[in-house]
Amino acid sequence: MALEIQIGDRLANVEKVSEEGSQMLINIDGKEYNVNVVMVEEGVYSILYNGKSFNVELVNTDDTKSYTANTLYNSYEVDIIDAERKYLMSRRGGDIDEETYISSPMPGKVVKIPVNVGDEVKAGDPVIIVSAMKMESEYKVKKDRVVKEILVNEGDVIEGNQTLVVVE
Amino acid sequence: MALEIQIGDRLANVEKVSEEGSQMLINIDGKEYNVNVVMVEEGVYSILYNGKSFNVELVNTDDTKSYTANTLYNSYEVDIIDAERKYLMSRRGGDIDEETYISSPMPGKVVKIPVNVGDEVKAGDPVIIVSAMKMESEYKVKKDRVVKEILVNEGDVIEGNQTLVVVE
Amino acid sequence: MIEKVLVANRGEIAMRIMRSCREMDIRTVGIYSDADRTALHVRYADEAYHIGKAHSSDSYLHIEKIIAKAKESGADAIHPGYGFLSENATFSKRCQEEGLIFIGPDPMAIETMGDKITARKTMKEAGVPVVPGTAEPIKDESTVVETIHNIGLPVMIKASAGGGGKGMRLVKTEEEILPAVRSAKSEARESFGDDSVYIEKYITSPHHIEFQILEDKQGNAVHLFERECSVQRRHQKVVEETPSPVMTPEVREKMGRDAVNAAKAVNYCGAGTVEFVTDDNLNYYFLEMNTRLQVEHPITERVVGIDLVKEQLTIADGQDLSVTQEELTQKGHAIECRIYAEDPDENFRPSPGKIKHITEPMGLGVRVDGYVYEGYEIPIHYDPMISKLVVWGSTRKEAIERMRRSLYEYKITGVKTSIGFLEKVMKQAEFAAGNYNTNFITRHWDELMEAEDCGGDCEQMAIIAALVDFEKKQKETPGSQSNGKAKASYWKYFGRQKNLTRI
Amino acid sequence: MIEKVLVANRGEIAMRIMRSCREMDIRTVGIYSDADRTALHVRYADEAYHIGKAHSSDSYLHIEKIIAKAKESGADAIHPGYGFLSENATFSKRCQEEGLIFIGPDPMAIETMGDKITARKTMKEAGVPVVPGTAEPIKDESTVVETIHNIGLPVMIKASAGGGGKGMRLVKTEEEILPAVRSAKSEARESFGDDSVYIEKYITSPHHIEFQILEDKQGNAVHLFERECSVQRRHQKVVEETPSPVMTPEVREKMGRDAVNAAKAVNYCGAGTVEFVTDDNLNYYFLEMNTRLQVEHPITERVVGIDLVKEQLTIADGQDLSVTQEELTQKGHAIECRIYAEDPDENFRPSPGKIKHITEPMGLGVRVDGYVYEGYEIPIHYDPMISKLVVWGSTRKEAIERMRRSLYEYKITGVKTSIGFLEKVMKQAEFAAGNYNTNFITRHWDELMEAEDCGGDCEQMAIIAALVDFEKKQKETPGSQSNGKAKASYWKYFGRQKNLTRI
Repeated sequence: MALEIQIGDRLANVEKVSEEGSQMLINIDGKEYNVNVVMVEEGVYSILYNGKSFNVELVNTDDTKSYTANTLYNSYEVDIIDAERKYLMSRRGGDIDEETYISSPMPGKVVKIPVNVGDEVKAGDPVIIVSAMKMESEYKVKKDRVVKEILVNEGDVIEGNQTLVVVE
Repeated sequence: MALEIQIGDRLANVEKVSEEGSQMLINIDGKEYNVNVVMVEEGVYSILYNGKSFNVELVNTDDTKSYTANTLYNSYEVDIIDAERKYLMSRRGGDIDEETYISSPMPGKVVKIPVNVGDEVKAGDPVIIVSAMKMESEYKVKKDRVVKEILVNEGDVIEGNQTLVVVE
Repeated sequence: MIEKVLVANRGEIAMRIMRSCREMDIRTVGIYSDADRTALHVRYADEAYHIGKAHSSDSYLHIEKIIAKAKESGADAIHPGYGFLSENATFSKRCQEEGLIFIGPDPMAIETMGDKITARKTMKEAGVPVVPGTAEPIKDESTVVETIHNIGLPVMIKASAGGGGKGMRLVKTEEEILPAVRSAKSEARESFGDDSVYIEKYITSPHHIEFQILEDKQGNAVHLFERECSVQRRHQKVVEETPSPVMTPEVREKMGRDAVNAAKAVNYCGAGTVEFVTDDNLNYYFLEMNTRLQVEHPITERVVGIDLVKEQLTIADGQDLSVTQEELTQKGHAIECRIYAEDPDENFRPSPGKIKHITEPMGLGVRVDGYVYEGYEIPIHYDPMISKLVVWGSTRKEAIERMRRSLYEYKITGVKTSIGFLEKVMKQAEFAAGNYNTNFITRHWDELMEAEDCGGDCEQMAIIAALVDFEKKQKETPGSQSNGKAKASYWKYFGRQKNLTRI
Repeated sequence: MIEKVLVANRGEIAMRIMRSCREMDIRTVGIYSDADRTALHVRYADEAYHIGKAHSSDSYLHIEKIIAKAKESGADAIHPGYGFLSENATFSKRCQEEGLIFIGPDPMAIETMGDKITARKTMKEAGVPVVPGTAEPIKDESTVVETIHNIGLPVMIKASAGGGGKGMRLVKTEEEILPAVRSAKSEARESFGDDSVYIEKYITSPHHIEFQILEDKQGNAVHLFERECSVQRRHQKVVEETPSPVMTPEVREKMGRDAVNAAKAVNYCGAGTVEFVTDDNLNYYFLEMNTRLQVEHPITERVVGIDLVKEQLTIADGQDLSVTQEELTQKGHAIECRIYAEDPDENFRPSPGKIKHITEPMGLGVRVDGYVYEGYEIPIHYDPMISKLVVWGSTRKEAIERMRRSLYEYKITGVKTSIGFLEKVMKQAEFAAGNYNTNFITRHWDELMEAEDCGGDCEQMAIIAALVDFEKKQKETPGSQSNGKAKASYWKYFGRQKNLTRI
């Protein structure tokens, strides 16, 4: 099965050419890698390549096709772009305004929401303040916007990457 | 739901009387226990009872109804005796002669099988020798027997508790 | 002897204290907030009681609730750890009143050291050097100039009524004095309507060096040498080591004596730390005294060979110090790195969440004091420090090499941590040379923020692992692909993309 | 300097060696058998190569395969660890021949010390005390009696041609001598057709005390003091400590000197251990010399402050010892407990299997040298030792208390371990008193086999946990009850569900 795998900004064509036990021949963008791959712990892979010992830890992020892959020093965002995802991506195109959904990347507690639905906010205005581990973070709009929806209340405990405020 | 739970030689009648979050009232053989129970890691329970902090680790053995429960110093074999198991137990009764199925409690490698099918063996005779971690263990019959079946070969790697030799 | 101790804290320090209690056969009582039912100290304690809501003011800072639990559980002593109530004079007093042993100094010592002005005054009286400067505001220009000459350059002129940098002038050379005094006074007058100023010695490249002290109730006091804590980010210690690479035996002896005098001046009891600001020529000045155990106490324990928590407990029990100053020696070198749940690539923003996987470093010379475990969800309510990695080496060089090795081995996933950042600190030539000061992180910011690269193969290996894992899951769950729910994942996918691009 | 080391071993010792290599910036090459692809040393090494089948003779004992891999990978040195090829003179020789540095002594030293008779002879010549006895068999009765008088009671008479206890007599009193000699000789004649006998001094309550030595290629040699290894089960060490609780400074100095002389007598190179059997009066006799690193080397490292693997590497590199005898001191007390995958309740039978869960002890004074991890399946082919728990305390008492605390914290499930047994060893009054000998475990067998009890509540808590867990699983998997087949299909269903919701 040939697949496209997105790693950071790069899109790689990947194919498992052959497999015998843990010994595999894998083609990445035309180059063949003769590797020995074993999952040693849940999500942790030991790979021997040209004698060198690599350890890659995979943490699934949103679904089974998205990973954070940790190697010795680097951490990569890896996405499996199979037919299904490709189709969905092509259908939706690039027409999502990424800045209309305000979220916090980490969990925390909503300290303050200095806006109301319908408010016009200027570029750089904070729309929500979240506290985690004794540190407060403000989340601001990057352009002039109107507050369309506020999905949380002050005092709420929130998840990471949860949409908190929608602007337009 | 009231259940019977077998722990070691003891059969206990157990019922969860009430539950509010992690706070539970549990009746064991007529005595009520007001406990706070939380699973903190997979299979590891923290229980607070009368202020005392207990840690119980459960390891499922054969199926979801059988556990090894490790507390501070003790290790218990615990079995949930629900209706299904009760029925199975009643059907099977006590008519299995455990001494006719010779097995090793731990995994290992079959070093030697000094008997053949049909051999008459005397009480105390070894029928199979298994090696694990540089130590050899002999498994003997406890009464005079006839070797009925040999399920493994010398050199085989075996699982723990796997039947190796059947005698009668 | 104390038989049961309530530990009024959480996290690694609660574990640290309970470990020593267990070795001494002292029973431990843990307390926990709503957010901490699954915390390790609750599991480790002999007894554990719920104390209140997640917010500290309702739990770990609630004096009366804690005292009530101590009495209820029959504890005879309370250990406050660090942070929370550890430097709260009222708490120390309330314990006294209730007949509970507070493991720390009496209220008076806490109060004296807790107030900067009183502490400075007390130290001056005890002959401990404080940062040279004026105690009272000065109005007269010639007096200001005279004072500056007395203190010696460089100095900082500060408006008495000041704040926000107004009326503040750094004076480095003789010629700058008069113009600086005049402009400072005029700016002060304009800003605050008051042109009186303070003069303070300015420490150009300050080192943060602190001394561990112990004093028993009989008044026997010793110091356990220094800790160098100059690797700081925003005034927060990041790496500590002992001995200090800039210390000399002569200055050590002098500072140690002053630290002991500082403690004696307040009739101190227990373990405490006297912090000094030190310049490149090892002129040192009293900064403050922390009247509690420090986060970085383990490096002293390792090099001196004393369990500080055990000393706290025996001192609180009224026993004599177990050692005299003459018996104390330093052997080898110890370094501590503080591991935080934070994302150095995102301006060190906190990263609470669920720990997926931990591999702790092991072997010779490595100590980990932590409290998180696999599957544990780090609460959003408390400090982001998840562990302290302490290494020892026979030399400073070996200690650094061992710290690098240990950081290399230390893997925590599920949350972001400062481990990679600390590895880069350990690799800086200036750190290896040992002549750094509190400007270290600022000065090396660019190198410390640089991405490390394990070479082109790493990226390929990440791709291979992802491929193998994905195919494995495909095999395990056939048909999981072909249905409408995939749409949801698509939205999340973009949600995540959005976050990435914002980075 | 050596740049790349092939570690010809597995398990905790391979990890131990690689850790020090990493600190020294030396690259490591691991080798693995069929049974060890998932072993930690393969993951930790910079490079790793498959070497052969699970059986050691095809892998970890296969000299030519290992040498070939060393050359292929460009390693300039081989570290044999302990066990396997570590005391194999041929291996040392083959390395020499192939231009590879063998991290250990030369073949001659290994051979001399490997042969009991040659070793005894060499030691006698070097003035190192050996167990008094006859070097040649004696036939003549009066010579036998004379020899016994020379050696002094008690003695053991052994048939020269003997074995299996035939012709063996223990003589404790003067009156027993003649009858014993006669009956021994007659039994020997009947059993083996040869009535000649050896006489050997009998050590009534023997202590096993060994000295760590280091010698460089320039002939500089030091000892790093003793290790007490008298807690043994079937001649296998179970617990080791240093200093020995029975040692005196005078005897230590004498024994240390003899240990150094033993090493010098064979032009030793690297780290080695001279083992002595010692009686209650501290009379000591050379037993054997282990020409390699010992399992229990970490306790010496902790108390002396030297990384023995690093010393091995720099010595192998031709460098001088980093320390002189005068610089070496002992500080505090260290104890090691060996943790085995074995079932003490079932006559210590091995317990290989999959590690479900590990909680390692942490904090002050604790070192764990292990190699297993959660999810790792311990192979059936190799040694059952899974880790070594080493603690340090400022006193022996503190070290014991810390060991108890650490064993209490140490949890391994999935396989049976000796942790509980070791806890009981630590609780024995005779161990605490420190005056034990190699009969310790036999003498305290009943106490050590006694079941511990955490009180009636523990059983109730186990029941409660099982109930809660069972009900939880019931809820998560409704309908899983009805029958076996439904269960299987249910799991498929559940797998799918889980996948969907995750998307």
